[in-house]
Amino acid sequence: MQPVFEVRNLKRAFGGLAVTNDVSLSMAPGDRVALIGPNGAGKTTFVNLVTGNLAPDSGEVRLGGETVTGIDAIGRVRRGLVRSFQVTRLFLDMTPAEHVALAVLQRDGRSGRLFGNFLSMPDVMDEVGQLLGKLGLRELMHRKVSEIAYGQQRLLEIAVALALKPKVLLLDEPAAGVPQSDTGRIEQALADLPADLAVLMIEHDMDLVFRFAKRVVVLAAGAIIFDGSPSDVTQDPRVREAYLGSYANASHAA
Amino acid sequence: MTMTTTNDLITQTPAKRRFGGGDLIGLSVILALAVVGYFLFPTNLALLTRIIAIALLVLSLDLVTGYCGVATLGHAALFGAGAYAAGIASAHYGINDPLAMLAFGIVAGAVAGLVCGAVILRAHGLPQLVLSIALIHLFHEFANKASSWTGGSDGLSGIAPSALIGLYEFDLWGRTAYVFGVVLLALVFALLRLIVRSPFGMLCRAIKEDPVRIRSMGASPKAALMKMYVISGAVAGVGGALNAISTQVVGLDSLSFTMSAESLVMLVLGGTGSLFGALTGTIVFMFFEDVVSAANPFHWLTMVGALLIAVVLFAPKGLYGTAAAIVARRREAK
Amino acid sequence: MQTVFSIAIDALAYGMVLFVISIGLSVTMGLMRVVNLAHGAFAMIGGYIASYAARDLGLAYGFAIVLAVFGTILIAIPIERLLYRRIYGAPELTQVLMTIGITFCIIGIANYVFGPTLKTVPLPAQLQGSVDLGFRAIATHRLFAILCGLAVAAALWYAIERTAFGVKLRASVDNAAMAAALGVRTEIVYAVSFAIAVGLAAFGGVVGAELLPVEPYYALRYMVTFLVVVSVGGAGSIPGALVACLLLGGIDTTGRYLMPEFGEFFFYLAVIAIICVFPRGLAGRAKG
Amino acid sequence: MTVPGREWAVPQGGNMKRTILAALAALAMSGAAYADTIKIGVVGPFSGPFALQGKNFKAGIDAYMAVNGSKVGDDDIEIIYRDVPQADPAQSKALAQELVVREGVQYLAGFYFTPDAMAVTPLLEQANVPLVIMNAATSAIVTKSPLVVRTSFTTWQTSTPIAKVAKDAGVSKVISVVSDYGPGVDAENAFKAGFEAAGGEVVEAIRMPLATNDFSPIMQRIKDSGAEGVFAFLPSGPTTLGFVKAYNENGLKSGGIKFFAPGDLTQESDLPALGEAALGIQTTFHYAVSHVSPENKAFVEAAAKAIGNPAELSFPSVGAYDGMHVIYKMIEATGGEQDAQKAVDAVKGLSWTSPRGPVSIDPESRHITQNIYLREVAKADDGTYYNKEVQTFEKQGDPGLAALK
Repeated sequence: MQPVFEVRNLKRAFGGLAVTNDVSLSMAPGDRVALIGPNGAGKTTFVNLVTGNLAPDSGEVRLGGETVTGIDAIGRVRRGLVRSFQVTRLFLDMTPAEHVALAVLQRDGRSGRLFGNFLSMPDVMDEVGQLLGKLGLRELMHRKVSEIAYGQQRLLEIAVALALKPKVLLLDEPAAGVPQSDTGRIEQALADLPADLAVLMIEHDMDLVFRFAKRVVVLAAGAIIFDGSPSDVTQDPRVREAYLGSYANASHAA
Repeated sequence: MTMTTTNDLITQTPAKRRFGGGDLIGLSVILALAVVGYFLFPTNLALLTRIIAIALLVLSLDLVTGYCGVATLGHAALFGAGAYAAGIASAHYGINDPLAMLAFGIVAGAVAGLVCGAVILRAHGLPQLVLSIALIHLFHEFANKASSWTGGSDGLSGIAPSALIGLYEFDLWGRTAYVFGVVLLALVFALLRLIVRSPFGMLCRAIKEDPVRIRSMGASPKAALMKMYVISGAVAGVGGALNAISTQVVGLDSLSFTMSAESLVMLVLGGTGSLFGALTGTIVFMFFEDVVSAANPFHWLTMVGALLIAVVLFAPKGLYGTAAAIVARRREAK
Repeated sequence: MQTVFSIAIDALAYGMVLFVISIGLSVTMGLMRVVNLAHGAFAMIGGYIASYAARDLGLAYGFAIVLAVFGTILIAIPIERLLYRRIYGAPELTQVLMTIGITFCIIGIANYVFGPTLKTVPLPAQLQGSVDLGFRAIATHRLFAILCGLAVAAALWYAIERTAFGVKLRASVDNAAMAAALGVRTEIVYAVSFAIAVGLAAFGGVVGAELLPVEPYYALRYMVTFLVVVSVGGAGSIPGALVACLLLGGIDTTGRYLMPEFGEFFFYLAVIAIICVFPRGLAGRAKG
Repeated sequence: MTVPGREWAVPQGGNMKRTILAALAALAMSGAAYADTIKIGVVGPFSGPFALQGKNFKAGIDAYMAVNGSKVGDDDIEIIYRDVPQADPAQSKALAQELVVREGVQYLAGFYFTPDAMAVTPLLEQANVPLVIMNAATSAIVTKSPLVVRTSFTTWQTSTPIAKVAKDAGVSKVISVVSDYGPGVDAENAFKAGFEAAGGEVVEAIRMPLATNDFSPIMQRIKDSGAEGVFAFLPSGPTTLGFVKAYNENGLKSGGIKFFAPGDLTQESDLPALGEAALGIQTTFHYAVSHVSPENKAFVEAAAKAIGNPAELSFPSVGAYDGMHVIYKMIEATGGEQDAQKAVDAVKGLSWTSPRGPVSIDPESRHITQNIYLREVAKADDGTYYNKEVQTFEKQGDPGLAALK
């Protein structure tokens, strides 16, 4: 299948330090890929290069067959590359309904309209209701975000991302900071993601990675050291050395 | 199935969020106040008209400061541009129809908004504040220099608006100007109510909270803010034009730092991020100023200072904002 | 060539006077994150006290300065405790409202107590007159102001970078909660910094009184100048403020010499240009 | 609704609300017109940075009423003050409108700033109210309405004689330095016209921004121009002080460059601060508090009492004092009836002895004709500084009006 998302030989150095070193990655519609790596492996930089918040020194980012390296972050979102944030970045004074409606309107190019209110736009409300309903947020749709639980805020992050109808979705630790009792809902939401959507999930929680991903990419010291099936990742000696060791240590510490 | 869901959702929405309710109340409050003002101070309409003009400036400021989070101490540039444009159209080109003058004011205000937005939006926080200060001084100096057009520090006189729609003269009593002002304010207010609850208004509120997040939703904060600046300029231009038409003179003070700072004080006094807050702040400040400065002009500054301190200490969200919060809390408690 | 030197000297003198007066504001705005529009009001109080001490009581100039600095701090302490403490960490607009309110009150009171006329701080004989630099004369008190500016810059740099208090201050600024957890009493640190800032304001008000004469509207008249200088430099940075003062002083002076008609344009266009290039000021750091 | 001539606004048309309103207002109005109290509305800067000038207005008015009583014939005189802190024509006009419509004043007076006065002139005819200007000094104001009378001075009037003084002092090349605003530009033009007529040359004319704090570069510019003298105009207050100090400190004074200015620069309330620095500076002006005459002695006594601190007394007080004189004469002439044209006509050509010396109202321009004095800042025996009159230019009109044409 034609890849919907492709990264070719991406490089970026800060000073003399190559933080992203010749990374190539390709994803097809429907892919469920987990990107893992120890702290300082360069995941954040990689995400920023992909989303367009950071310009690469060399290399290429392609979206739906088109080179988007020269296009800024906003342009890439409009072309279907959407991300969620590791720490929720929501508008605390606004309601979930407003969040999703804003995303829907933005996607349709209607967010600049000066008249009307989404509450009286049946098509928008329809979509808002469906999306929030699917994620179990419908009861809360008119509460302020600052008044709803953190787990629900994480779900809302996903809802906002989905409302943009992305082709490629970057999920940055979707379950981070969520109490154990609520992770089930999030995992359910992840399982329910549209089938034709390519999802790249950055995650620390290996249980979640194994349940979600069909493919695992391991980033260490700015380079991809493994790209294969979840079942093989634990067997790979380089991963064991570079990643799992430090992960084990980290979990000890925590 | 889908249809019922939608209707369901709409009926579920809290009454205060429903479209239209607040607008009607707001408009009736404005009109009621206007009528009360007319009968309570029939001989003081000139000052009431001036309050309306300033209220338009403060509303305009609220759009960028209250709704978009832009810090500016130079907003009078937009107001002054509108005032001078309307004035120059009449004094130099003989365009004396008040509605045409108003149109000049709106366009000039919008253009000034575009210019100011392009500069002010380049920084955030304190440097942004300073950019706006630099801009207002440049505008002021420019108007001072171009004295053949603006009258410089002597003020632009010779503005002679003809009768409104050919029927109502702008006379000594100031009734025409007052009614004209009230109508303009009501129209602007209604339009702004629509805008702030429109998708665009929602976008701006979101930008105020987190511009980075908005970028990741595919919207350009800069473009949206520029658009808001132009709208804000048009609104301030209405105020400026009203001022020029009703007083038939434009002075450099309408482009001054003092006026910018005063309008910001009025806005924060009433409460940012709410059109009612902007109106409340303007009315309270102007009345306070009028009463205190008539009672004791030598000490009114001290009293205004005390008022501002008291507001920060006891009504940190502004007069309207705090009152609204109290009402909301009461309602919730029930 | 002589003219160039002459302008350079004027620019230096003007820049250093600006520095002396506005560095206190840089401390409050950068370190305490308060948009303190009342800074000029404190400088003015210093000027009034010094004027009263030197002119009406006939005290020595040096003594008048000391009296002004400590007198102003004394007046500022209750203001800090009652008013400023409420706005630490508040939104900028709230701070603007509060400090404008304080400024208005101080102006009104000064007008009532001292009257609306100009007040001067009589200079001692040593500082009067001019010094001949060979190619031109420069007022002695200007040289004095330059020296004061350098001394203030050095002392502040030392206090912040080299003393225990400086460490605590920087810690409180970077992360107040962490500093408190480590046993730093941030309240006291803030109060002391505020006192220092006010003292510097008063000092600047007195030393700069020859250039910016003391009168009730001093507090409003120069508010914008101080604010501009500090933010162009990058709030909280002493070298930044120094560079900004010299740079803006230079632009202002040169502009006023070459094309006085467009003096304001030069100054404010430069401000806009600098901020557009350095959105956080010349020495600005990313906001913590 | 058009209002014909100088009649009061009479409601026309069938609009009920408007009729009631107009009737209400007319009631208030007629009360004012026939009662025994005649109200005078005074607009000026009573707060803000120029409050001192407003205070002087009030002192002059109080002094006049203390000396001449608060009654004209049977009518009581009441003064209503309105505050416009800084030049703000819109506010000024709104307040004047309020004074006329709500308070029912028969006379408008005061006005420190030109734009504030200009803004009011279009109202006068409709309101049937004369305007007596007690300060605003731009020549053109009197041409804006036939109901304006001015008892102060114009910048042209006070700046022209100094040109002759400069020429007589043997100076033929002068640099003009003024603040870049209306009065500054007026002063520049007046001096230039006068000096060139006298055969001198203005080598350079600099206009500097109002908000100039540091005058050293300007001083350098003056030195470089090669002029033998400098003509300066700045608004009173901190900038004047800075300018004069810079003049001394940058070696211009010791370098023999002479200083000429209209008297705004050395107004009495600034002299304690200017002190030594201003010593010997020559200015021309219409009034010095030190003027020697029995009229002035009586005035200063009364005005000093009114203002509280005699050191704060300066020229706006005399403009206000004479303004009250003109208004009293107007009231006498009209017998308390409201007739603006008759009132103004009555004072055309009026002459009297003011605290500043002999003055008259020019029937043509309605501006005051007066002596202009050359003064020099001198130190009195008690250590205070004052403007010492050294030469008199008699019966000066306003050359600015001729320049307008």
